[in-house]
Amino acid sequence: MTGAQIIFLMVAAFTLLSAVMVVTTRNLVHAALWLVSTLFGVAVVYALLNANFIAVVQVVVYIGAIAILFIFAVMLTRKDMRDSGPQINKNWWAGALVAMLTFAGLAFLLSGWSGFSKTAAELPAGFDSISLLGESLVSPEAYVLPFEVASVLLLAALVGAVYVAFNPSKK
Amino acid sequence: MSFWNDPLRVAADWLQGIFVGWGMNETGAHVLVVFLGVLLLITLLMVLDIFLVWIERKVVARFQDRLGPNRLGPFGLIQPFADIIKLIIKEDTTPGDADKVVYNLAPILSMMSVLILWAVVPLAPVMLGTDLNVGVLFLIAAGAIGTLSIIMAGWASNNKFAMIGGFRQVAVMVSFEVPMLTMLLIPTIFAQSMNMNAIIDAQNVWYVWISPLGALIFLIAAIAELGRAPFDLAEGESELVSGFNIEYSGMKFGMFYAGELLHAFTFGGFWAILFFGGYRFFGLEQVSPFLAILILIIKAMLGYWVIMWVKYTMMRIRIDQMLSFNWKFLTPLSFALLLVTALMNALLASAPTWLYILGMFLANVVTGWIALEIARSATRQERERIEGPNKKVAEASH
Amino acid sequence: MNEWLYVALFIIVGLIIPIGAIAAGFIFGPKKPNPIKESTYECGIEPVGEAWIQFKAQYYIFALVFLVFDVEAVFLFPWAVKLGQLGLYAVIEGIIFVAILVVGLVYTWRKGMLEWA
Amino acid sequence: MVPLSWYLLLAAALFGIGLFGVLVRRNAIAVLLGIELMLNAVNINLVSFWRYSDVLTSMSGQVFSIIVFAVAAAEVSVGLALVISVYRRRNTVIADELDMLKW
Repeated sequence: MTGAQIIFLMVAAFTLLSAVMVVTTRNLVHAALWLVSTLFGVAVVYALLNANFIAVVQVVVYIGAIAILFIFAVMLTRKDMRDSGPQINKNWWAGALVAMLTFAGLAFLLSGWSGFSKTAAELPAGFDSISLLGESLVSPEAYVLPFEVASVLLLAALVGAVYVAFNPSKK
Repeated sequence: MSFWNDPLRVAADWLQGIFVGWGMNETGAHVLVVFLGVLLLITLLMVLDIFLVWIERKVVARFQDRLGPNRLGPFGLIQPFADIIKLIIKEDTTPGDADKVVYNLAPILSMMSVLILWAVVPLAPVMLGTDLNVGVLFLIAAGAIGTLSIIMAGWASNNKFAMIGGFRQVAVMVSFEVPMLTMLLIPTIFAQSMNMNAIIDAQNVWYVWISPLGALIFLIAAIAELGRAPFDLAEGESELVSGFNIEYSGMKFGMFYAGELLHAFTFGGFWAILFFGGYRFFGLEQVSPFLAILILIIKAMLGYWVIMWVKYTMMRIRIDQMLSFNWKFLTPLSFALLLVTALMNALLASAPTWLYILGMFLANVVTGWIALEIARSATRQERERIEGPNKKVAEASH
Repeated sequence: MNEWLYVALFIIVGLIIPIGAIAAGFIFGPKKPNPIKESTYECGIEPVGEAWIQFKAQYYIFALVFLVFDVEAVFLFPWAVKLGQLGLYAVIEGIIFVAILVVGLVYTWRKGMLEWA
Repeated sequence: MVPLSWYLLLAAALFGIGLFGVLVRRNAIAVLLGIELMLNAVNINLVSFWRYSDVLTSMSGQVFSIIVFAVAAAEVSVGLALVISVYRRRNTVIADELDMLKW
């Protein structure tokens, strides 16, 4: 077992443990904070994959914005955060079964695939992923249309969310 | 290669030799040496932080025509150490209703979010920061952890003032992050890199000359991000009795306090790196790394001094004014400036250097002037709407 | 990968130092808790009610607008890195991208959602 | 070196946990938390396929994962806005109790 593998296993264990806490914690603010630690673990996974930009964007967007939005939303919808009553459905075992089956099915499907245990090539020296990323985001042969459409999507989300959350007809 | 020219390399090689001599393998020895280096840097920063307390108190005293600490040691220099001892031997109370784990985690994360910023600071030509090709965004990522620590502190204290203070602070921090992100794009455009080392290398002309407005907006956003006056309504001593850190005492409060001061100094440093050439000063940085570090510290101190100057000159503004100022003025202005900069950069790409600098400078000045004129006419209309259109006429007839 | 190792070391040391400082405070400080000392501070009077209450919806709006512009800025970073080598068409793409989102800001503004009231 | 399978299994496990959260939690916000986990699992797959592909210079994997960030942001903002809106009208965020469309 090499150093990279040990680091990966530690990060994966941390991520999955936090993810389990996200779906089982009763207190929703705690669940949101566990989500933050899961997301941080995922960011470390991106860093292990040499995707520097994605890793740092994960922290900026998910931890810096989405997690904050979640915490705000929890505060806005709870008069008392120490919520009584069950947090989990009566038939939680069915959900657990479906989740297990999904994982087992995915693992089974993947294990039959030829590229399953592929190893990665070394990054070439001086490999500049950000510059390549910038090029593919704006070049007409690559992804300029998704780039602009993402802007439209964000606009639609902003307008929609503002309209839905604060419809003045109900005050 | 002597100690004078490259102290870090010499010391690292020497230490690595010792560790390898003890029977460690190369990689382990290297990691240990880097770990010790990081520990040394952060310890020095904490010592600097202690002196920042003294500097801050002395400067505010001078601004307010007082003497400041002057009893312990020469010029009161021992005073901050006495403060530290006081913080350590103070009883560390935890509110009974608090959420203990989150409550204790918040000050640690707050301090960490400041300390990790130094991972990307280039100290001298031979002491570059981590060669991270996303260095500029790293700044925002660390800030995200800081924001999170404040919301954690505010929520976990289970105190109304802490809650309101924490929420306000987070609302302000996230709002001003938009202009800050936009202004970070400007050095990125000029240097064609997000790497802090590359940004310093590319600054043959300080970026403050080609983007003075950008430097100004970055400073304003940084002050808001730091939560210092005039944007300090999270603490708002007179309204919220210290805000999010109200329930903290002893060293936990000390962590928030020290973190805030070091954060201000660090942002002074980033201001210097992004817009004032970092450690570069007319080639002096090549003489010795010690001189380069001194130049960087002086520049960072100047930036820190400007932040203090603003803090002790301006009064606190209300949260609605602050958010309006950000979303209705600063954010549109920073987008406009970004687009103007991008456009001018493309148009002047083949122009000689002096024309490029002049064009950029003028474009900035014109953008800022137009923005000010629009803001002025908008506020004039607002004033007339509130005071009534006839007020001026009535005053004139007196 | 190597560069993240340095960042990881900074994170580790950045956690050790504050934990050490707080631990020092814990070791050297007196520990005499009592219910009054541990009660929530409310300027000297007895705490009234619960602090974990429902909050103003306006906070959500600002976080929402921030989230959208945060993602937008993130999209612009690779664009900015490459801008110097790409010429005018990339600049125009960036202008379109920002302009579309500014429409959202204007909409929010016109709806009066940027007011703190 | 870590083989690709490890990353894929991590992503699959994360996806399963997220799915469990979506199916089982009663609070609508907690359901959205589960969806975030699933989106992250997808992103891990995209990035690891980029890293393990033979053509590293083709940035499709990273571009797609950035688009997923935008989608996640849009999803969260509209989803939480819906939750807040529903809470204002019905005074609950428990998904089981939001059964107006049943009748």
